[in-house]
Amino acid sequence: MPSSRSTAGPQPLPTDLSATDLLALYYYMRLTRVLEERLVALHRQGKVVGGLFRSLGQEADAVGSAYALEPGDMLSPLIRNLGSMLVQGATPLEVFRQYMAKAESPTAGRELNIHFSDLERGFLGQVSSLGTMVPVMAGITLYFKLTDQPRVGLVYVGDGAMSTGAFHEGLNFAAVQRVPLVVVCENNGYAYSTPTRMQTAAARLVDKAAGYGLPGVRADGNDVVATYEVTREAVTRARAGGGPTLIELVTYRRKGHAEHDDQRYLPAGELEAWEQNDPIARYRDRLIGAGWAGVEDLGREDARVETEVDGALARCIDEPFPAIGTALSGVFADPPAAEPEWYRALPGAPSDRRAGEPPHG
Amino acid sequence: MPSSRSTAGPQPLPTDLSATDLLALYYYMRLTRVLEERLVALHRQGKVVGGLFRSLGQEADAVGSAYALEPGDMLSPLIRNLGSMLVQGATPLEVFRQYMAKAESPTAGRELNIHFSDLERGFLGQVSSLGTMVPVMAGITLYFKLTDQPRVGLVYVGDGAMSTGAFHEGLNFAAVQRVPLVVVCENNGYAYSTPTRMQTAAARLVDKAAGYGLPGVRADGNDVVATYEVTREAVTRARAGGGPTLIELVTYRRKGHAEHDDQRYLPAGELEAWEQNDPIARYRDRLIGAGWAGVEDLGREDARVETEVDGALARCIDEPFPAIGTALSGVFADPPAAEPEWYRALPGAPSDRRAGEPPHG
Amino acid sequence: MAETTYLEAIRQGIAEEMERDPRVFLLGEDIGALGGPFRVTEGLLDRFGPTRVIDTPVSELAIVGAAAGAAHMGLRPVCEMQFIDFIACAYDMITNYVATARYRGGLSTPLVIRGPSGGYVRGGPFHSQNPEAAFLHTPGLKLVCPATARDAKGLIKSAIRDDDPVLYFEHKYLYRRVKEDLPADPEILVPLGSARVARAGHHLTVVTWSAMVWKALEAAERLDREDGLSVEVLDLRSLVPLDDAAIVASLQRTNRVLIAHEDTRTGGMAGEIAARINELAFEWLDAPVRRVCAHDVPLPYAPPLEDYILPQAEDLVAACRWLANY
Amino acid sequence: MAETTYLEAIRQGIAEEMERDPRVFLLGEDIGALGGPFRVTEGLLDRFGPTRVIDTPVSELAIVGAAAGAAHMGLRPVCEMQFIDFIACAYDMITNYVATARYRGGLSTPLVIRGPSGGYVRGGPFHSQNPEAAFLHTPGLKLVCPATARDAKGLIKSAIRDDDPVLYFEHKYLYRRVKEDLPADPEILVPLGSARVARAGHHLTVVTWSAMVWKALEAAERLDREDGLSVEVLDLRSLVPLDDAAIVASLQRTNRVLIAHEDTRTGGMAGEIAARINELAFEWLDAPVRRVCAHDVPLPYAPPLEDYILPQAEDLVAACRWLANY
Ligand SMILES: Cc1ncc(C[n+]2csc(CCOP(=O)(O)OP(=O)(O)O)c2C)c(N)n1
Ligand SMILES: Cc1ncc(C[n+]2csc(CCOP(=O)(O)OP(=O)(O)O)c2C)c(N)n1
Ligand SMILES: [Mg+2]
Ligand SMILES: [Mg+2]
Repeated sequence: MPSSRSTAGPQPLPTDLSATDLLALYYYMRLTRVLEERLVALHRQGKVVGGLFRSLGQEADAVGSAYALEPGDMLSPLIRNLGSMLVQGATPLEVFRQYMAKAESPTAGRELNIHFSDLERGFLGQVSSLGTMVPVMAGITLYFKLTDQPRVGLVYVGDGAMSTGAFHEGLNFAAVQRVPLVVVCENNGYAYSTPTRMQTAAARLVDKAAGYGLPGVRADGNDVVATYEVTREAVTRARAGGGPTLIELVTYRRKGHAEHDDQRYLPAGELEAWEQNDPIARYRDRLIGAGWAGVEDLGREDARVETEVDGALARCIDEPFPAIGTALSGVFADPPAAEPEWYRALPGAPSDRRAGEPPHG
Repeated sequence: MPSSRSTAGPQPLPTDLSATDLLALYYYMRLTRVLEERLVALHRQGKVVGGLFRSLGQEADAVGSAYALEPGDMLSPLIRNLGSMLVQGATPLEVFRQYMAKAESPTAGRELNIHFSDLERGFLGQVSSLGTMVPVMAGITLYFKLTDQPRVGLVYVGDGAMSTGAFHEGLNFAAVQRVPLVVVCENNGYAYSTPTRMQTAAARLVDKAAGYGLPGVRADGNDVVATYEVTREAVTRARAGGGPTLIELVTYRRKGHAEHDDQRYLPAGELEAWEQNDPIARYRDRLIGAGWAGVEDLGREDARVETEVDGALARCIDEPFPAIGTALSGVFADPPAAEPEWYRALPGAPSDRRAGEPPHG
Repeated sequence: MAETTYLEAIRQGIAEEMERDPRVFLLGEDIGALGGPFRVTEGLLDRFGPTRVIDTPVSELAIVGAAAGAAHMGLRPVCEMQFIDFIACAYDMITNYVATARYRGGLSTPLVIRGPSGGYVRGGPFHSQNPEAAFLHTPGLKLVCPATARDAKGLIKSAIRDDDPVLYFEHKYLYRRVKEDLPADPEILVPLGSARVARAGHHLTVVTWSAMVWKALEAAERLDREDGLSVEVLDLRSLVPLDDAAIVASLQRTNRVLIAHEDTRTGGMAGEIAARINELAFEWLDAPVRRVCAHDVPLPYAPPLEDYILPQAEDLVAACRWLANY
Repeated sequence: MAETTYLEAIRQGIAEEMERDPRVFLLGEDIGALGGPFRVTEGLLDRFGPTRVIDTPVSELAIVGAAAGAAHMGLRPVCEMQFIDFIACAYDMITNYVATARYRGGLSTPLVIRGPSGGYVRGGPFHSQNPEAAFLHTPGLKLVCPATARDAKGLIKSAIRDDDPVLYFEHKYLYRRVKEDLPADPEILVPLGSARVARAGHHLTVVTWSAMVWKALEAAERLDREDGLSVEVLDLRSLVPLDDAAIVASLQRTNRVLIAHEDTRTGGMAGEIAARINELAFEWLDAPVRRVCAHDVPLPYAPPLEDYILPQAEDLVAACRWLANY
């Protein structure tokens, strides 16, 4: 959601981004990274209840693409789209609470990591089954279309998730219905241990677009401005009734699939090469090199990130887990809660005796 | 399975087909049509137990593509691939028995219409869920690859079936594994009542090939020689280790989805236009025009078809349904049969009394 | 008042809800120009237009997934499975996404999935299924199976108005065979979770639903005539929520219960009911709870085989006699 | 003889069968270089090469479908679901294609689908499921759930040798927590369909399987100590085929039965067992058949919630006391 155009700095600003926007992109990428680093520490301390999934090296693709949305638009993230959720307004406090399964977490301790939603702020949490969110987001954007609202949806899929039937059915449905949905494929080289060439024989993932009758574009996923620009164009087309676009953002997952993954399957040197292509370092250099921001500006953003993350963590670290009684409510709207099982609410005596009869045996 | 090349006739024979092959293509197309016509009559008489699905107008695509296989190759047909199964050696007798649910039918009355298999002759019957046979044939051809046999598989999908997750997962799997599988998409304009443009936004179904990293070819599905030729090329490539090919054969379903379908959804004139493009009439004219066959040759094939179909029908029309006892066997290899339910094999008295105790109530 | 078939009752119910609530829309394969293979949605495209009657690609998973997304945003989608057997293709979406959405994240997902189910029509193994057991087990899904035209209408309307996902399994054998006089009342509503005594009796109870209700009534008639047995037939109508109270009340009157369903036995709904009866009313049982269900095989196509594998009225007669004599 | 974990026992069983029978091969996501997320297949790629340990795309439906095709041709594929929860994505292929293949067309389909199932590990709603009830119901599938290292090995070997499709649900909580001395005997085979008395007793029977066996043993121990109650624990090991005779025999000794499973209650396996007990041994019951199962909600992530929703040893203690006092 770019603010109005401005022209400060020696080089012209890229596309429709203002200096404020450029700093915001930096801020969100830093926030993603610092937040995840704190989570790593919490994970080592056993405070993160389940697994931890990093997006190290992918911050640009998440942040830049989400930044192309407007208020009222909706996105559905994947596990490596913490940055996208932060852009949409998810807070570090919420994220800490989720990972630590706190009572006050957005899902009240029911779901893990960043699997949480806020339709108001515009994000719909994923489920684990890969590909699922593509048809669901096709439905959300079908709603936009049916009700004639100029709103757009964005859904992420990994190189692995593109092999699922759900991806195929959902993208085809969206294409036929011409709903305002942008599909961003994050090609980060791996699905867990499986390299992209063992996931598909296609030369490029974006080659799938034509098979759905869609425009396809490919961009450098480690260039936050580029990810913003290609997504922005697709978002604009979608909003104008031009239907979905398939975007491939080429990036790299620098950490294992999850914290416990030692990446034994990586070819030698590959990781090191990508370390030289860190999206935050690259962007920082570019901001300074182009004169779009000063070292002090970035320092201010860095400090702000630290303060926010520290504040959020301090606030929730000692919060309690949810109370057990809460676990039974909300499977249905009606009835609002399930009964506790009989062996928990122990009846003093069997309640089903035939009146006046002696018990058996 | 073309026989050895010959050079009779004034025009040169197309590709590697002999005069005998050319007559065989004619024979199988006629056999398909006449067999289906008899089935229509039987259906009207209530002798066909379930639905009847015609391939009128699609005989060329079925027969020509299947004819490109060699002995030992395997295909999996769809409901409109009666012709393909006949090429592989399925007999009119089997088909009549299946439709009429006879005891002697290949599935002993368990499955309907052309849902039957013979791995020896090289056909694997479909199930109803569209798309299913693509992954299954990927597995059959994976077996060919793993055991280093120079055998090829061919699987059909409709324009409708291509929207299923099963198609996508199966084709992608086949492409990544580079198994010797040829995938023939029969674009017959409709999936039940749904025109292809409401099934996909792709300009051509064959445009999907690139997304799987596969070669794709498109051909006139009503030209039996063309369908043979494109399939033959793909089969040869597959056999040589070149992996799968996606073929689109453009044709038209001239009857409703099934016999009860009145095709109310067709735009005016469309059907009539395609009636002018009957694959058998076209091929007949071509055979005669090119001097590849004489009217008498074709008459002989016609007569042979009639005799064979009449003979098969006469043989099975009065055969019985299967005996009910057969219905319990063969869910598992072990145990070989299920027990009849208790209310069928009525026990004279309850068998579960506690020894020596009087019955309740 | 005119005689309304079970099929027309479904269509009427859908149309009335579409009329009443602009958020209701339909999606499915061939439901528009064709009106579906059985014509359940015939005429609705003309009446409500292509934004409320959406023909989709052959993609059950996407149909349900898209419905879920639209439902989160406040719409009320009604999905058709062309044959209910193909609901299997959307199994992951239904059980892992739709069923859990409210619990996981407070996402409201009011949608209906409906389609022709059931056998006795020579449909073979893939056009005859009763997939209730596959979904019964997943917390978060409601499940209804009407037997009469009135309930077909009343339940589809209640399903559409319900704030939770509802699977509505209509029986294709009943589509045109069952009819009744229905008042032209747009407020025929049958609450989810309430069973109906289809026939009162005091010697034993047959608990059943859908097409099997009619077989049970036929059996009860015959047992009355030939044996002087008074058989109560309880039509569950909803499987989730299940009307435990009605089952227990009937059992407390008759002390003998037969559970009858068309679906195969092992892992079917009857097991769940048998367990609940044990838990809620064991002491009232004067005979074991027994089941009459299809044999545990895929449903064969040939008429004698299908008739053998599926439960018939005479099987219910035999089972009731056994129970009465116990 | 060395201590072998449940996880190593599975790996050993697979490796031995691969050694013994060149038709056996593996396919699944990340089973090769990674060895799967839990390392069940670690080392097998190196040992047997990439034609027998095949890393696939993220495509559960294609994995199972391809396995079925290969199985028709005589191979013996073993498919891994990365977490068993994702078996839902292959539901149509398994229930409509694989399960029916022999019955429909005489197609032999000897394949195994295995993967980590079960909770108690803070896995949340999609990494903790026990999907047995979803498949129990489909004729044509066999279903096993080992509780011990010995059975883990013996059942995987029998499953691979079986001529029918077998779902093998291993419990991830037991992977490294359960170990035992196993003889280096390559012929440890546990027949499908045979239960095991995990602990003999005469006051009441707990029928259970998988991780719940250990909770039942813990409860039995405590009941012995604190109440002087002698509790028999019957470990079913196979759910299909089900060892009815073992259940009935135990019930005939104890006359009271508790069925305990980790999966949610409604529509779960316990219902089927309760119904069979009614049918086969009603007169031997001195108390109602009762169930201890998970509450009917998706499994939550927070430790206290997960612990509350899943059955625990103390729940079994309470339920056994209730039954003993009945
Ligand atoms: C349907 C399904 N199958 C398997 C898994 C297990 N799984 C979790 S993440 C993952 C790899 C995903 O790779 P990709 O889509 O490329 O996303 P990335 O992790 O690289 O962002 C797998 C196989 C799953 N979550 N869903
Ligand atoms: C998964 C699935 N969904 C729905 C159906 C119902 N159905 C049967 S045939 C058909 C249309 C098939 O169209 P297409 O694939 O183009 O094949 P065609 O009939 O044109 O040869 C449909 C929707 C089905 N068989 N399987
Ligand atoms: Mg990836
Ligand atoms: Mg078609």
